[in-house]
Amino acid sequence: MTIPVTVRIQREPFDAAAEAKMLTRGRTDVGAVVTFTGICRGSEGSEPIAALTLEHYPGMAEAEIERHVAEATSRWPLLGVTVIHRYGRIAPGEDIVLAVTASSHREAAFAAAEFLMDFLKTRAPFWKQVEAAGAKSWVEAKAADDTAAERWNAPGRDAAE
Amino acid sequence: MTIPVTVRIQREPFDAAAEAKMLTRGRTDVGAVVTFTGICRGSEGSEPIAALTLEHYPGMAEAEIERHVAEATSRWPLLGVTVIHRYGRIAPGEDIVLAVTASSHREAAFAAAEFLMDFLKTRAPFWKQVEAAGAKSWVEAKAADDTAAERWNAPGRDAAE
Amino acid sequence: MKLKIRYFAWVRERVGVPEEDVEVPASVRTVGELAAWLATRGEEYAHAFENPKVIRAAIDRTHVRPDAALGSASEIAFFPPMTGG
Amino acid sequence: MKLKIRYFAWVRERVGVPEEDVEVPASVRTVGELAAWLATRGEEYAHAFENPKVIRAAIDRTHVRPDAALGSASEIAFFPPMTGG
Repeated sequence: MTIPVTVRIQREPFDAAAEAKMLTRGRTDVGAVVTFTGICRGSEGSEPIAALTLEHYPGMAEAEIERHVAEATSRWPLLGVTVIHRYGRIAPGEDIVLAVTASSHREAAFAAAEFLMDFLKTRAPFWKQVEAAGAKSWVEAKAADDTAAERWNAPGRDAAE
Repeated sequence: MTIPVTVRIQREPFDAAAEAKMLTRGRTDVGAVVTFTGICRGSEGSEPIAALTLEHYPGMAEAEIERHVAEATSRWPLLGVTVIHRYGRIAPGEDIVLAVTASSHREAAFAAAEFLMDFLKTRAPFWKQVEAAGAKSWVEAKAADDTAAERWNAPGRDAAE
Repeated sequence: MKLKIRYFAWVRERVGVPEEDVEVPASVRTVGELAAWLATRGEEYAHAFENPKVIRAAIDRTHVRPDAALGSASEIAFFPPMTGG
Repeated sequence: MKLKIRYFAWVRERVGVPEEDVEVPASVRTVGELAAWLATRGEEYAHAFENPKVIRAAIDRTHVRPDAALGSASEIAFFPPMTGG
């Protein structure tokens, strides 16, 4: 079955509600929609930050996300997936990333949204730079994010669980 | 810490996007928002349905959801929670239930939203009646929903995992 | 002991009323005993409570098990397993 | 062998250019060997590749490990661990 899949890398803000609506409009097979929105926080640890700047690898970012969306649709009975990742300068309070999953039932929608976010964190070629107190520094990758992504490789972690 | 918590039982439709916005507006400590929307499907199994009618236990429904929201906020570092559950007649394609969780990080927001939905399914005093082919019948509780709720009672299932 | 008893979903449909005030004998001490006693009140009650295993109960709007004591409860509710969400 | 090499994040900052076309000796057969060879091209490269363990690579926009053969690759990228999402 072909399901609606949208993957976009863009500088502009997105409208999470409009994107979620697009996955359900005019159909009555969707019973569950999970929307994850990642937002730029105003501090990293205890340090206030002025902004994040996201760099990405054009072409590869889309391809890598599309691969993981394809894997998600093969693992869970999804009825639609939308992933949007912004790049460029993003101020505290602004959205960074959106993942929307639609399915007949909640388990698949939740699992697929978590799966996609875990892989976006560790495999999608984006890099965050923090602007704080006039200085810029690159965000370091977190071991916890690797661990979160690895759990999906454990035997039995799929639609059958 | 007191966080914004909204629990509403209502006949009217809700605006998922506006509810999610309310949890993040004017603050920069939220890094992750998970929005779950449960929608009335147009069929149960292979049978087309005309509508669902949701009956609830006024007073207890609010109290029971508030108890589970309180448990969620004690388990995970949440920054806001909104749960809205509709009752009355709901047509295919219409929203039934909304759970929104906000946190600094995605793990807590995802876990709390799933936790709340698992308990709404099995503990909140709502009952669905299906209208199909002119006849009405009560939806039977699913063992899978009980299993989903029970997993939160396993040792170690908390904020530390 | 006078109790307000509420019924929901198909328990309500079978009993025929959404709620009623009932004078319960003092010998009825638990929620399970109350369900069994209600089942003796007529055909519609017998039908509603024919399978005690699928009946859930709440005392004063809190879920309880069948062995829960009625104590000083003011409102008891009986209903099928929940199907919300 | 002529290759387009791209750099991202602090690897790009240290190298000083976002991409370049480089003539790579035939003896360089894997991505790891390419990183080691690049590190010999000057101080800025030595700095960028000083800790091979934290350098990630892609061949033609697909993640690869250091032992991946360059084969007929046309674009190789080096970057730190990803921090998107």
